[in-house]
Amino acid sequence: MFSGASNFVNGVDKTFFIILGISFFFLIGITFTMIFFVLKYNRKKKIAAVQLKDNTWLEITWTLVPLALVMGMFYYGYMAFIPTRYPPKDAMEVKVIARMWKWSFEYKGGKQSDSLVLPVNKAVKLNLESMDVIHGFFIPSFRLKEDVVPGKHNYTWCIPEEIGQYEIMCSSYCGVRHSYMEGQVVVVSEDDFNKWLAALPDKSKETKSEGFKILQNNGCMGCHSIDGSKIVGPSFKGLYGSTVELVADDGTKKITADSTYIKESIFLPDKEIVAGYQKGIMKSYDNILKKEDVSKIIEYLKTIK
Amino acid sequence: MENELIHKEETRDDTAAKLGMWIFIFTELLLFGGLFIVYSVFRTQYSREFHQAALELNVTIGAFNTIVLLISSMTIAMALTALQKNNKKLSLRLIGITILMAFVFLVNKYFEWGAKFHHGIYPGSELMMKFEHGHLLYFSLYFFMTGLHALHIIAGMVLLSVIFFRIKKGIIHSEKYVFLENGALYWHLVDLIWIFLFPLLYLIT
Amino acid sequence: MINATTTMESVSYLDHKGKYKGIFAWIFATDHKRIALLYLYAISTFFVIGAILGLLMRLELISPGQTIMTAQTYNGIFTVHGIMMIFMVVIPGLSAIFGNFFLPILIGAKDVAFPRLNLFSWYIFITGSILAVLSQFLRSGPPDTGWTFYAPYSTATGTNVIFATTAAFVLGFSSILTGLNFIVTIHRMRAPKMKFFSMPLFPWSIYATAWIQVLATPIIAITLLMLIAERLFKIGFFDPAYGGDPILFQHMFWIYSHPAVYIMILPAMGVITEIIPTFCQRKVYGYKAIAMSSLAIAGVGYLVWGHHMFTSGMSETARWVFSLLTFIVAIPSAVKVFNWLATMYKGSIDLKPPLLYALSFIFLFSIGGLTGLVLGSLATNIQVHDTSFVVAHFHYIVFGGMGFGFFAALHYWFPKIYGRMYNFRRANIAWGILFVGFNLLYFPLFIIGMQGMPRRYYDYLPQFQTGHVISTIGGIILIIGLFLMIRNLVLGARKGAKAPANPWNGSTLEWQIVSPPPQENFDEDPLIKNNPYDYE
Amino acid sequence: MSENATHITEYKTLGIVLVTLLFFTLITIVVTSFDLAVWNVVLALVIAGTKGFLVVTYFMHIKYESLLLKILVGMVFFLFALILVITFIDYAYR
Repeated sequence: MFSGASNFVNGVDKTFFIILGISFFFLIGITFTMIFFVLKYNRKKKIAAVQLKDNTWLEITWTLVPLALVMGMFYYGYMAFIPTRYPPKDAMEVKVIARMWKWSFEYKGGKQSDSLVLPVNKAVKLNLESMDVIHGFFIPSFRLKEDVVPGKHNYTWCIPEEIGQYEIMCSSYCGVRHSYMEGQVVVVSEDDFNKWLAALPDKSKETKSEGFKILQNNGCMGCHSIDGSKIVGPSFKGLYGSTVELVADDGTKKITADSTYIKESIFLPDKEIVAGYQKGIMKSYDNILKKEDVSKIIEYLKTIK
Repeated sequence: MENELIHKEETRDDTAAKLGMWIFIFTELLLFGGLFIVYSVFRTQYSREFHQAALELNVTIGAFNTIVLLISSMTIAMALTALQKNNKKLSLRLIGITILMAFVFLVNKYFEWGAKFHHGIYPGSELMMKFEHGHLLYFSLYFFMTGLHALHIIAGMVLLSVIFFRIKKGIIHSEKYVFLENGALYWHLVDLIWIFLFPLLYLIT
Repeated sequence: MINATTTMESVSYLDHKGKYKGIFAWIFATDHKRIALLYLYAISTFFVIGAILGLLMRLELISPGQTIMTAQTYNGIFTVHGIMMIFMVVIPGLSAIFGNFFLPILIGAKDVAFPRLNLFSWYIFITGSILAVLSQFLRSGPPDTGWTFYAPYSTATGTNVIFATTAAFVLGFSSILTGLNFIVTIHRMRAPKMKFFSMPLFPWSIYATAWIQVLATPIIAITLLMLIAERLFKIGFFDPAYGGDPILFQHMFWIYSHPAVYIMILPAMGVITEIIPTFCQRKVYGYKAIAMSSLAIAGVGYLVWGHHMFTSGMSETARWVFSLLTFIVAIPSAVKVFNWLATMYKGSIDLKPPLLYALSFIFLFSIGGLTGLVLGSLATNIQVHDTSFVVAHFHYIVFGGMGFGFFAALHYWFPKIYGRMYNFRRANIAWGILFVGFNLLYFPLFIIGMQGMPRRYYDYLPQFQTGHVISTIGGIILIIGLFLMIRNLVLGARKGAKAPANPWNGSTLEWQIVSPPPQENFDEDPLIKNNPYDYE
Repeated sequence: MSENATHITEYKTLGIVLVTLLFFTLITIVVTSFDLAVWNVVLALVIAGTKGFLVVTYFMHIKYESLLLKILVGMVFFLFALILVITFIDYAYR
């Protein structure tokens, strides 16, 4: 918490200190009073208990004083919070795309990047879009957090104030690789930013096969790599035509991965599981993918050997 | 156990039983209340689609069912009055009519749902998946709300049948009628919910 | 105990001979005290299982990367830990065990209003629990949604969500029926001379709790039903692919689940309010203020659910309204703490194990409550929402609060329940280990949470490791303390010295009857005082 | 809350209530068949509320029950209204 790099850090940290300060005061007060009473009025001293009458004024005081204090806390929290909701009109806009389990960032003109590069001291508005489930866009060093909700246009904004590299994390639980859904914010000078943006390859113009796009849009790459590495599910690389060992309820068997196998794996993922992997992680894409989509996927899989 | 029975007889407390039933009714009201929250949220978001989708429901069937339920609500209230006045025969008859009305309601519902199913409109159907969002949500709400309500009708029928036979056997009688009173309360609840479901689903077009 | 005479005076409820023998005398019992013990044994079992699952998670987190389990297993474990601890331990915990046992006695009644319904709710509870456990072993694998079942993850995941939600649904029923029973009991079964304002304060807190159980649980019931229908039929309420709204699910979920936190903590506050006057021999300070603050917490507690959703993208207006209401709900809790302290003032304080637990409750609950202010404030919430700060805050409230309140109740009423006493020295040692372990376990999580350690993380950045290591060591110490405490109590129940009727010189009704209480609680009409805590 | 002194509702009262309810049902159907924009919803709900009030008061005997029960019924409806309003503080200001 004690390193900060955006325009919200001051307000948020001030609220932290006010609330934590008052809290410590009360905690220490309560604890010491308790210990003091236990020592002073201990039964071992054989002093009889004194019965006291309720004092209405005392009751009212210790209701109203905390009330005033928490209203103060509310006020500071409110004042530090409100600016986080109103980005300036001229802020640069970046689209944050969250999918299981990867962040990507789309700049003006459709250029996409895996890390969020920002110019220092310039306001940026981040439009949050989710492709699948709820994610949480969280940059601790910026005191910035907003959920990325599918079907809902959430946003947040900030002005990065220190050049450097900071962590982006996913704060809202999103499945098996939730804790690996991390990214980087890189804050650079404005010149460096312009150079970087100009050099960023425009992937949207590249012609990728349709099958690849379908896989990407449905978040398949979160679990299945195309370079042979094992993530959550088996890799796609060299899958088509290879021999796969399957575990079902009635023992294991070996089959060749053909189109029928791939179709079944997409529509009935829990029927048979590749040896060494877990059941219940993949949902069925029945009703989500059309038959044509699946054929396109198979065509694409044939190409990555 | 025998001891216990005597002990229970001693502490028989009709007010407690009634209070318990009312608290149970509160929970039922809030159960449907949750659905009404969902309904109102989607209605404000998709008011145009709800408008159009509601036109596809048959107001006549809905209105008929409303009348059926209102009458049954009165007959069960009268059954209680009859029993309190020690007119067992009339009370039994009135409960019989109430159960019959409930049955008529369900038959009606069966035909209404059946017609929808026949057109391929049912939860999860291929046709419904192709609907626009507001349209789909309207029908999902329609099936969910009326379905849950129909389950309550069935539960009410079972409860009233039990009461019917208990009155016949003389377990419930003019001095000890709190069971009938509670059964009637439950039946009025079912009616009460329908009073709100009817305009929300059938009329606001 | 075995040679209990059958003379007029008091056959204890433990020895009472009814129609059934052996285990059937328990599982068919309609006596509120026996049902309370049925709950006690079931809930304790679930608590121990839940605690072990918690320890497994801590062990996994002792180092970054895979330590003892895969990510999917970890997700399954924190889900079942949550479902078990929330729905099967802390929500029924105090009200079903001690509410059942002592509510009727404290108001001078012979039983609850509907004894058979009471037994029936125990059966529903067990059915729900079995379903929850079954969900772990069925074919598609343990649910991995977290206990919050957030859509659309819960509508999409391939794991066994339907069983788990059905379990929560069934458990909710049990909770409703128990609450209903208690409300009617308090309204209709009080001893003739006992007015509402001469009831002890534990019944007051149970009363407030029962209203929450009755009026909030239906909302979660319908929400879970919709979630199940969503998975089965794609009705689309919560899935944006069909026009639904995931935020609506969160609203519906927290409309219940926030008040549910008060279902957990209010009875614990009631227990503390019983223990402090007894061990200080003082009339409770501000009786009416404490009674009314229970109702205030229950009432305002309905209206603050949105503070779980400050970062979900709610409207700004909703965010500040919920923040304001959240700060207001802190006041009645503060009032209670001040009244407890004032009750100790000029008392004659006897630091026996129950009071030790009660005072540590006040300490831990204060930490939990005060960190709640950090979470309730909009600006700071942005930083700590969904981090381990929340985990720590929640456990300080629910384990430090409800858990220690539960242990306090157990040590306080133990001699009344079993008619035997546990060993004080061992109880004190177990308390010390528990207390140290607890703080070591959860305090570091506040710090790494503020630094940005998200919750429900299986793996983490290396800078958080120190905090996690301390926390895991705390977890191990806590489990040792827990084991020592349970062992001491079990030994006490089986071989402890016979306890007198009123070992603590308490003033409320349960101490006026023999230990353990007779079948019908009161052999003669109890003496009702105007103020239940009258020591003069 | 005197024990076992229950009010017996006369057949005639119940009959009158039923006729009123049926009359209101007719009115809603007629009224909502005109397009009055938002007022359709408001009118339909007001009429439904009135009908509900009649059912609770006469069929469910709330009129003759203890003050406690009257307060509780009021409280439940009030609580529900409050929850609905607060939910809409989110949806109305988005």
